[in-house]
Amino acid sequence: MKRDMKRFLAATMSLAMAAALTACSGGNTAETTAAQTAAASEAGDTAKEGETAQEAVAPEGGEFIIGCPQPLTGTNAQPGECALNAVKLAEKQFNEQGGINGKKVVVLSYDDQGLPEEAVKLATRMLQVDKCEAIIGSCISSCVLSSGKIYNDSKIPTFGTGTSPTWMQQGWDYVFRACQNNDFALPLVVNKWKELGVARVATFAGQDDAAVAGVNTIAQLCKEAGIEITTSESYAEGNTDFSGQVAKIISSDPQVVFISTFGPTQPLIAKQLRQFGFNGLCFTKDLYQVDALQVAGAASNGMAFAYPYLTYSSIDECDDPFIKDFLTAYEAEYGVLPVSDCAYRAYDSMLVLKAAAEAAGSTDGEAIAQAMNTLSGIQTLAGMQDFTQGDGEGLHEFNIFVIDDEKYTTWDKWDGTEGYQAVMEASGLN
Amino acid sequence: MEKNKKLPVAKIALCMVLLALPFLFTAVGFQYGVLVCCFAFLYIIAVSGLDIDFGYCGQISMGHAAFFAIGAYGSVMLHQYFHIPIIFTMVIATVLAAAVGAVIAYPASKLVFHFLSLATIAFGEIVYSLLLNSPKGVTGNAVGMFTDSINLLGFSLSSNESFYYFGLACTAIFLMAKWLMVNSKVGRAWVAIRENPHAAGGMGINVTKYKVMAFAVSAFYTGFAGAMYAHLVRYIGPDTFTQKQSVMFVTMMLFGGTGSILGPIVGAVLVFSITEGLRMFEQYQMLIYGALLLVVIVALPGGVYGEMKKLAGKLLQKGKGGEKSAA
Amino acid sequence: MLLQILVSGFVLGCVYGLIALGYSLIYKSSGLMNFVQGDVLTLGAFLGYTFYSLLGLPYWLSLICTVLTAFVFGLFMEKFVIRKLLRKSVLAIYIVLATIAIQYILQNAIQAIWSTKMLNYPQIFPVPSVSVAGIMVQSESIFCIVMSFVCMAGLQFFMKYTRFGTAMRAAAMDAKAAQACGINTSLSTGISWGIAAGMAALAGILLGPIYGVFIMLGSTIGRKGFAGAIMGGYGNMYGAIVGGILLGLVETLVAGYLSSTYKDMIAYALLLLFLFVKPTGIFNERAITE
Amino acid sequence: MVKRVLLEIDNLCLSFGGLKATNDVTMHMEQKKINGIIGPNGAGKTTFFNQISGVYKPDSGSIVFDGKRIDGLKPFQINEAGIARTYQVINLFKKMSVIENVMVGMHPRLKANFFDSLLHNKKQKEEEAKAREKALDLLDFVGLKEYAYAQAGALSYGQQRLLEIVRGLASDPKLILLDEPAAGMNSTEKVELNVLLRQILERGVTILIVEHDMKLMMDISDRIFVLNYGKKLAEGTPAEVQKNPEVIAAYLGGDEE
Repeated sequence: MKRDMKRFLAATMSLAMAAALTACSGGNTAETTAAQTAAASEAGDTAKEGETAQEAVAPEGGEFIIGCPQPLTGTNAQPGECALNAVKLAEKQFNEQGGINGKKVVVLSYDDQGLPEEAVKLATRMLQVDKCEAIIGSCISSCVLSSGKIYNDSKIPTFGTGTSPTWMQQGWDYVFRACQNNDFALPLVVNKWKELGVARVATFAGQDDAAVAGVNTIAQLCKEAGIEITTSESYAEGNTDFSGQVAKIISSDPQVVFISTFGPTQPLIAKQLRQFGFNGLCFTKDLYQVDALQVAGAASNGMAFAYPYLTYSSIDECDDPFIKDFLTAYEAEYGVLPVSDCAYRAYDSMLVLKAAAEAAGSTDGEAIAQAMNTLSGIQTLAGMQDFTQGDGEGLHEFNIFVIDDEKYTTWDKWDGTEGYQAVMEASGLN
Repeated sequence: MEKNKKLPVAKIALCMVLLALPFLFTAVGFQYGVLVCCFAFLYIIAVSGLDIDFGYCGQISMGHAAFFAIGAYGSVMLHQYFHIPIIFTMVIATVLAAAVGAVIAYPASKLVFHFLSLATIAFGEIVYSLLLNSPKGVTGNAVGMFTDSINLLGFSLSSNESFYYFGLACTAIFLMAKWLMVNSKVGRAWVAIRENPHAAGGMGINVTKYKVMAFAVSAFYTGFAGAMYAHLVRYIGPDTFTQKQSVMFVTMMLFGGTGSILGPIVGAVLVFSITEGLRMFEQYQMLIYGALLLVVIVALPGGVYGEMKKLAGKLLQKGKGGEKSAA
Repeated sequence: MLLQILVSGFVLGCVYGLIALGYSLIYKSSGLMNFVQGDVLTLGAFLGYTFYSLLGLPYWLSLICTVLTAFVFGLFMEKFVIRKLLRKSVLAIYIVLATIAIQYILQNAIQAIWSTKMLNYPQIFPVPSVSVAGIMVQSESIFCIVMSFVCMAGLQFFMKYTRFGTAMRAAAMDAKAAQACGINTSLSTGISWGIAAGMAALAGILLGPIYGVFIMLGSTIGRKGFAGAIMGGYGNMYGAIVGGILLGLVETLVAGYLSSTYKDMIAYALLLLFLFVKPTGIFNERAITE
Repeated sequence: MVKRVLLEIDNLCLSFGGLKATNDVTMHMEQKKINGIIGPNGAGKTTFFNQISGVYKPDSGSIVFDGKRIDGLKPFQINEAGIARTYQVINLFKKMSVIENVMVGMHPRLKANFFDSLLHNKKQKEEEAKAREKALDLLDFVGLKEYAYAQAGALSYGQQRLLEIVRGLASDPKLILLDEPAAGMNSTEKVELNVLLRQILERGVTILIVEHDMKLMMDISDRIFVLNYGKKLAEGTPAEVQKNPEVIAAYLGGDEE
């Protein structure tokens, strides 16, 4: 009889726990959210927000709840985590300066696992249960795309932190972007190719939304510029060996290879390209991350990208004072520097949101949306953001960076150096 | 088979609660619960279908997300490209899923456990990569596709409450159909095949035909659940139909207990509410889910409902005591 | 270019083969299926990184430590989960579900312990890459090929000729009969799960330097390894390597010549073809007839 | 009553990799008779048996049942043709109830198709009720009626044997193949078996038994065929077979050659 009792207990225990979990997670109203965010944030979080707010200017009335859905598990956990940390950092800093329009900023974080279905479920949950008033959206474009409509219909200002153009072409007035739009950056890249007299380009892309959109834009721009796309290869997520694709790319004899990937695949493709004998110029869609630089080592030389900012392995490498302050605050808070640029994208979104709310004088969704179109000259990590063009995008020009001797430099500094000659030679351009 | 002499009072009470649930939720201010119920309904239908294939007929399938996808994409694409009203596209897509299920089931019917599970995994992966890189981008590839909600006789089911009642009705119909099938000659043939395929053949049961039938019926159930999902979420992308989803279906079925009507219901509701409930742990969400799953499997190998049933059976046995149990 | 593809396809195939060995070993010695191989590979890569880069042990020592740790992990997994379920004579699918649960735990525990950053192995061999018939191949890849064949031969010898190996095969054929002639079946299944985990971790530490170490390193390779095991003949050690190499070559050739977008699809279609036409695989292995 | 041959087996051959399990066997079995096949262990009785029930496909030769060729058909087709069987190792559906086991036996005779079963329409309901009633009669026939709703696996060994026979009878076969029904039975149970077989005969079902218990076969069978090393050694009434020198030699181990 004892064994049966144990089994009966186990069954009722799991039933009771499931019910408790659903009830408390679903039913949590605003008050418990503070406790919930405290419980959920990493051990590295400093003292309770309550105390620090007291010493500085205490925000008088009410709360401004910001939802932050990011991929915290799965293949894209790394960028998701960096974005979440940056938003939490902004929350702490804003609350020390009296919050936004006198309201205490409260950030609720969610894990959409990088899946569009989860993003949609979270959207309903954030709006109906936790009553979020603004969203610093997912860095996975397909998640922003799937949930954007729900936020837009409920008039909630949303800042997507993905770089694909698709979710800004849906005509949603409440969805904005305070980071790079590939469709703005890639023309610079193709212009540079025209400058260098490039005639043959090969592309290599992932199969996610942002990667596919990047390759399509490049193909379109190259057609206009009369540059021939020798071959366009792709890979399935989770694959690590690209020898088949790389061999095909090399045999199509391109001068430049455009790599439209995300996360851990960048160093793999760099290493395999170099190992198979292509030492020419390569351009990546997004930032070539600092940890990719460490993994690929010398194979990263000759990788260029058009991007608003860089990630650093140490603070003194960075020369921009505004970014330096952010990095010092980030390191003080989490003990490590952000590896993925998604931290910058999310932090900038918070800065722009704060500026818009203060310009509108209220945290109401519609007011913020109206105020957004009047914003210009907002100082962010990516430089001055200007939303007056009315397309909901803050950044329109970027500079081109290159990796030379396993360190970041700008294209102008790199031009004419002997590393430059070697790469140009390998690409058959001089 | 369950004895169907359930107390009528309990049944009526249950119906009343289910019908009133959306109002209770909105009253308590927990409208999110209505959406959770809508998802629970479609998972119940999908898992009940899978249970017919495994719980009754003994054929494992680790690739049922493929039929979930055929139902979803079939309905959305038919509506988008051929402008057929949604209720019909859902039915056509479901029949399509069942047809594909039957086609894949025929060669798979002679495969046994390990090989069958790998065959279904491979089929699931093939469908997933077709969705991701469809010829001429007809499935919207990585971008996915938007669609509208169901309009039933001119009445649009866009709000969660209205979808709730549609889901409740569909679940009732599908569960009733499963009960009818299972308590008939077909059901007995399936269970015979599960128990001992060799002897079932000897008893005049065309094992291949019934295996293909079980697989097709389960593909029909999961296909319809996919169509419901598409018009509930109104956006579908390939990432939803990965092998992780197939494993979720199997977990729900086994968590509840196989080979019964109530098992998959308990499993679907429990697993879904646990994953929703664990959401507050964010990055440790899947870690805790894995640990919880392991504890329950080791403690309750027959599944939550399965073990409860066994336990209740034993208590009944002891209670009656005197009844002349088989020598 | 063809030579380039053949060489790298062969290297990839050996990696799949090493994983396939683990699947076939577990199937041959316990008739079970284990979904954790891919993630144990990731665990091996991270463990190897910790021993080699963080603790600074020499490569061969960190290799041994990684394999031993994984071996112990395999033993514990079998002892505390699989055997408990086997003793409850539960449906085989519940054991598979248990391995899936372990898979979730492992994946997220690795992420919690080692964080989501991508880690890198410093150079292991003095000579970065060697030219094989004019093709530059990374020396770590060659080491990986050698180890795959060493494992295959070692395992085949162990299973066929040693007393313990035969005991394992007997345990899988008919546990009750094996117990009747004094074989401690639970120990033998435990050892087989341990060896399989050890080999997956070995593949992990071998792949670390080639592909870098990140959370999702092992998941796809694990599934492909399973496919390789079946194609070669599920339960046959030679079949595991040959099946793995066949899959690796086909994949790379398809990516090079046909279309890289449908590479995985064609690989899985080939697997389906094998399953439907010749489930016993190239080596016609009937390890355990159901 | 004219002697009608129900089952004609001519020059049946089947070899497993060189070993001739069935070596050119010809047998004609009369209707409404108890035919017995005996032979020492390893004589190929069960292999021969399995070729009739479709488990193995013979290499050559023909099996004609009730005027129709059935060699090479799948087991379920042979069952539909009217041949039921039991198994040497009990092959019941353990987790199903006793009555369900019997109703599964009726499977080929039930006309309801998938949609009838789905709708539980009138035709299906009637057929189910009739089938359930018939199953209860059959169970009563062997005295297992009170265990109708117990699990088949819970029955005793002897009861499971009887259930397997009744399950075979459920599809109203013309011929029932019994594979060593007396295995593990004590003497009183064997007497009961003899009575049961006679009753089955009265229901118009021809019986073919494979058994190596000489004494039982002698007083049960009407006609006996002797197999040895896959060849038909002798055929005849029990009395004739007992006197046949080759049979005695085969059994006492004094092989010729």
